[in-house]
Amino acid sequence: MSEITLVEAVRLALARAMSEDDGVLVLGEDVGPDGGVFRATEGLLERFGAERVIDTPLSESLFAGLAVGLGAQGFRPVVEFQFMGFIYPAIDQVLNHAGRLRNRTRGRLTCPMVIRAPYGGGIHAPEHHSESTEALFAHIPGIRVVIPSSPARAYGLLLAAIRDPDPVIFLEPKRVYRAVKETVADDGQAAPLDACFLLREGHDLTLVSWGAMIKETLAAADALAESGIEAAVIDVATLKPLDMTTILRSVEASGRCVIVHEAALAGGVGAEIAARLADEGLTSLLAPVRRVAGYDTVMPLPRLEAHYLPDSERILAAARETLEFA
Amino acid sequence: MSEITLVEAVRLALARAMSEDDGVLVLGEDVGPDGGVFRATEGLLERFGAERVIDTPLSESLFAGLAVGLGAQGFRPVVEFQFMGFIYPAIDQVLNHAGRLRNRTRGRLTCPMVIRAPYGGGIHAPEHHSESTEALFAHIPGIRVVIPSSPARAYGLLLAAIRDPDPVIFLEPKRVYRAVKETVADDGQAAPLDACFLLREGHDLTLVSWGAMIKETLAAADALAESGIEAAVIDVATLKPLDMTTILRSVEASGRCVIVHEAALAGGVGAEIAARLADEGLTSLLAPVRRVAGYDTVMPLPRLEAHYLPDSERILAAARETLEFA
Amino acid sequence: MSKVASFEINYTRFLDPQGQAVGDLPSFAQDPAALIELYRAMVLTRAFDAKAVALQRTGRLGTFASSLGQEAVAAGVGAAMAADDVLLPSFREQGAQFRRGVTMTELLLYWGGDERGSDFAGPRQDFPICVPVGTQAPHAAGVALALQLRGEARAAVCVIGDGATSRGDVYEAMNFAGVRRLPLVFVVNNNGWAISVPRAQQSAAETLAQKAVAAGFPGRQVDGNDVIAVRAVLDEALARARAGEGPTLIEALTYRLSDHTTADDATRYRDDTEVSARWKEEPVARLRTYLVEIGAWGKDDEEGLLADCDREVEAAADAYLATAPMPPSAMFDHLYAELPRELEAQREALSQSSDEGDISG
Amino acid sequence: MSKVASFEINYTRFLDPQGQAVGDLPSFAQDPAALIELYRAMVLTRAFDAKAVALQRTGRLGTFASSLGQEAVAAGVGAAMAADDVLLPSFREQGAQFRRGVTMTELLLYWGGDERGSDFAGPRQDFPICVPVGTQAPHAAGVALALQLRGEARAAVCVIGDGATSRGDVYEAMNFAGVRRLPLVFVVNNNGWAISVPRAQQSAAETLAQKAVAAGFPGRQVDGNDVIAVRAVLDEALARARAGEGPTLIEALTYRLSDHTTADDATRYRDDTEVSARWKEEPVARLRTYLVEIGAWGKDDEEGLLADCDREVEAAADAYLATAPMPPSAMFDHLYAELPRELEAQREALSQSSDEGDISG
Ligand SMILES: Cc1ncc(C[n+]2csc(CCOP(=O)(O)OP(=O)(O)O)c2C)c(N)n1
Ligand SMILES: Cc1ncc(C[n+]2csc(CCOP(=O)(O)OP(=O)(O)O)c2C)c(N)n1
Ligand SMILES: [Mg+2]
Ligand SMILES: [Mg+2]
Repeated sequence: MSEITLVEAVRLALARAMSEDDGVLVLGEDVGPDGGVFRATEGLLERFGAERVIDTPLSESLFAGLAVGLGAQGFRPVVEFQFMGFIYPAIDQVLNHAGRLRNRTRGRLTCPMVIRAPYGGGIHAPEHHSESTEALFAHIPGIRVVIPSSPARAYGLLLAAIRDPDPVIFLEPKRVYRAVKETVADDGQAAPLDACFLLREGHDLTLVSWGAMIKETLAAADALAESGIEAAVIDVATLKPLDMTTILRSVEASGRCVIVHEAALAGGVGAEIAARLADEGLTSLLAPVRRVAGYDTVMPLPRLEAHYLPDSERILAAARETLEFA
Repeated sequence: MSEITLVEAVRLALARAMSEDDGVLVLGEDVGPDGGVFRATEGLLERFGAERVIDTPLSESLFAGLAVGLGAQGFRPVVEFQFMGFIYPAIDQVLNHAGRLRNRTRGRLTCPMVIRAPYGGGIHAPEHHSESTEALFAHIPGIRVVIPSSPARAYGLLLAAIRDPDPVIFLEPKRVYRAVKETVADDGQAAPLDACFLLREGHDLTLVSWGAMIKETLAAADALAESGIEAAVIDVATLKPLDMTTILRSVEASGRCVIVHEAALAGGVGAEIAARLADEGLTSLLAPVRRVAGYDTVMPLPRLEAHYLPDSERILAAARETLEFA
Repeated sequence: MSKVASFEINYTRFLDPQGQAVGDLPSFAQDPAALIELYRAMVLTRAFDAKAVALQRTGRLGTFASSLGQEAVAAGVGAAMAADDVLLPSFREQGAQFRRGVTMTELLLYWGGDERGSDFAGPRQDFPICVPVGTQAPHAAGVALALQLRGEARAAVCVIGDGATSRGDVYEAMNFAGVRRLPLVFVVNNNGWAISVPRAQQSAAETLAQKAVAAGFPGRQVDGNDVIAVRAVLDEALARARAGEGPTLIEALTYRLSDHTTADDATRYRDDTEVSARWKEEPVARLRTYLVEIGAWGKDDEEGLLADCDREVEAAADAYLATAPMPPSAMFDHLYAELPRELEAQREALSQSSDEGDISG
Repeated sequence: MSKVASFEINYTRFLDPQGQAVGDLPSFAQDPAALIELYRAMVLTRAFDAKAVALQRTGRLGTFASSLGQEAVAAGVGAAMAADDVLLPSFREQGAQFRRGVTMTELLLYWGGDERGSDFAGPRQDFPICVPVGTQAPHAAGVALALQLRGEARAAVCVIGDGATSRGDVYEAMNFAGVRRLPLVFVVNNNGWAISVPRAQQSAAETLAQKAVAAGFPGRQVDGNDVIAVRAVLDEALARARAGEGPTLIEALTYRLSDHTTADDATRYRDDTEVSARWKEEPVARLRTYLVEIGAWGKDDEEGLLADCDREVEAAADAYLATAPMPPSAMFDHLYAELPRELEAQREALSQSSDEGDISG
């Protein structure tokens, strides 16, 4: 057991899944000798061979459909999209096929597949490399959307995603790839795909977030704690299906909620959470549900990206307003 | 002035826009001699010629990008996707280019383009022909998403969309195409792209909807009126950007809101509206905000589709619960 | 300037439109029984199509895509494939599907709006009908890769239309198949039209077979109204695939004698004269003429066959019409392997509202 | 079996890797001044690339894609295009962009993370750099269609990489260009690699030029390290386009001597020996050798040119570094022609939080 980064945890989970199950394949651009542009697949080619670690042509429209075919044949393909900015040609296949195949064939054909992609901003990447568009997938029936925020959760959630019999979109916050280290036991333990993680207890306020924003959210919670305010921090982790039970329970206690995500505000996954609070949680709410999110603008290039991305200051400001609301 | 259907209104607006502006082009599959599979472009080829009414190869990944190039060159392409189920290959271009080109070139190149597509269920159509996925577009910055619900609004909104200097996704509820007739003056008057339509005043409850669900929603409002309850009915029409002012004003008065859409519940556009209510409208809310929507399942084939689609019964049930909440 | 590469596209035909053999027939076709089997398959398909159209016209079936005039493509594909090959059809290959064990009742259920129609009791690995044009091509590449990785001597067959050849994902699948030398046969069912768009407006390529040139594997043309040629060319391509020699693209030249679907009215965009000319080349009469000429088929055979087909089709239609719809909550079945807790409330709500409300499909 | 179509791909080269003319040069190349102009363009591009890499290495620029070794493709494209043609580049055609009037400062701003870098003061209709591989091909088809519809004798040039040829949207754009005979030239900047994926794994097609066969228009190969050949083949293709004869695809064979970008480490996946072998074919020395041999270039010219390039590049870098970032609220500018009311509150919030908070880009 050693301290590893999130990207190392991804690699560890991939290797674990591949060694446990011969049907697990890794496909994508530059996943072979290069080991992936973020090195998430480094060493897998050497260890598992070119039959299981497959460098594909530059064909994103193909990838998800290829995985559907492999999945229907009983393989468990894990396809890497190099950046989320290049994942959109896959939506057609995910929506029209991967998420439906089991249902439309009444369980005859299934798609045990994982689509992995680094996503999000904060690393001064080139144009189209920093967006967060998880909401596009979270609206699609029949699939799961999972976002880890720490090395340990990345390991457990990715194992779960690969073992899951249905399609999973697994989005990795690249800003966190190397930002933190954590002890991760390579014990093959999967994390649940139907539950949020309560990272911090607190009865004054509920902060809900995922991905790279967890760090900012925890920082805000720390700052609040200094002034005696105890904020619960929930890492949603699985955005679809959404574990509202955990969120509702926390908000029942706190009465106040701030949701934080990097993606553009309008129609982000925060909207769904807030909408559920406006329905099932309304009677608990003591203050308006605030969302701290990216603006509804094009994600700016690096010179302005820090102004776009929510940070602990903005979270704190929203939290304070929420707490002061009476 | 005569009574026309929604699809005729679409055709009228297309013809009007084409006769007013030589730069308006119509492109898509079967838009030429066939006049579109729903006949929305019928007669345009004869009237405006093959240079302006262009049958394309079966290449949906191309369409939006083609429109970007045409738009950048000063044309105003109107591209028909035959059904919304086949629009997904366009998301890449809409998100990565159409919605960004103006911003990323600081106004140098722009995309005055319209993507039209019939959408929604209720006509017993084949697989993949009945989905409602407007939420995927409503999350994309830099574009507009517009859905008419009546012939007159279809005419005015489509004219506005074509004249608009930015990309517009224009989704036509095919269930309404021939369901109602309305007097529409071909007067070239555009409807606003930044305002909801208040179809019915009412202070007891606010019903918010769009597209084919407007009919069901109005029917529910009628039924409520019979028991003395006055429900406001708002046709959102432009889902992005969203005119929350009108919705908030109504909910301030009524304190109760039910949102109705055909699309799957989770992450539908109803979520954004409810989320805004949970924030800016919270203090007005006297009851939980209910959403009556499609289930988070794959849209079933025709034999079960009526069970999937919200209808006035379901709306009424939710409305009654909302009204009874104390 | 120097030449660095060159390519050619060849065309295969054994029976001309008049049902006359041009050159020697392939060996399988020396046996009249084999030809009669192909003939029966085509006639059955035509009977099915007619029945399905009739059901649609009388409000008892949804939109339906007839394969009238194209029966030889499906029959040839169906006959050439081994049982353990995998078929990834478009939506006009019912003839091939029947041969593979998909039942008529299943396909009627499908077009009648019931998901159970894609739960084939027969060929469990075959893909269901694919409506979004060409999107089954990536699946075919995935299936073929699976077969290859397992080292099995099986092949996948992906049938697409002429219109589908313009789709980028079809091209991507072909290109990938070339790179990996996949055991995959692409059949382009070129019926001259993609709804109202004629072949010439679909691509400036002289043949659709040459789409394979871009992907680095052989492409060939075949007379798609000559079931012997279709079967023979498929046989060769499947043998290549099974032998690890990689993919083949086969362009079968045929003609859509029917409307695009029951929702279409082809008179809006094509001349009747074109259609009547093409009736002279249709595959069923062509093979029948040949069979009759070689003395392998007669009036009684024909009458018996038509009666058989009629019986079979009627029985299938009856079974379809007698199948009650699934309960509404079935839409939550098979959504995931296990329904997420989150969705239980929705299923519950549906069950309630569908019991209470007055909603009939 | 009968042959129904055949195709060939030809290859053009005028200067061999040793800088020796093979056969007669095209007429423009008889004029040393024209060749010197091409040479200057290549040297300037190389100087710019070196500077940009240096800026990146010292933390003053974002990820950058050098065109080291590929300068002839960009120079040839830039020289062949008319000012009123429209360029739709990928992200490695800075040499062509400079020639068209894009400034070095603009491109540095772009790679430095500032949108103003795509607001070209010079070629107003040219498209900006395109990062999502191949997605500019549909734009190019749209631009070319616009030029055609207006009946203008102008052409669009779309440059893509070898990797991009595997993209479905590139294929769809090519197929459409073929159908409409668009005034469009596709240049495949085949540098042998798509990051770590070698050309052979990208497609089984023997040449990338033959991708055009699938779209029904001519494809040809050219020595992409021979700027004379690139320019000559482009000239012909552009003339064809302007004359209404339709699109051409040109595969320029070159080699990426640098890492893919500054974020890449090519030693992970390719042998140094391959790279050193390819250094012997690089375009700048090749043309210089020829110029020196015909007496059109000397040591002083070279020194002068290098000094000029250096000055120009440094000045551009200084101007870039001196450009202050836009105010944060600029992200709301040019989002729509007019900012929707709905978004005013967001812009307001941003202005407030960026004044208050401690956020530096
Ligand atoms: C991606 C997609 N776009 C559009 C449609 C609507 N549509 C159904 S069939 C068809 C034409 C298909 O033509 P072709 O591939 O030649 O097959 P055919 O119908 O002639 O058998 C179209 C445009 C669709 N089903 N899928
Ligand atoms: C659609 C898409 N997928 C992946 C990437 C990541 N990526 C950037 S460049 C590149 C390789 C491009 O190869 P090629 O087309 O040969 O151009 P080159 O970089 O060699 O000039 C990849 C995979 C991208 N930018 N866009
Ligand atoms: Mg066809
Ligand atoms: Mg390359």
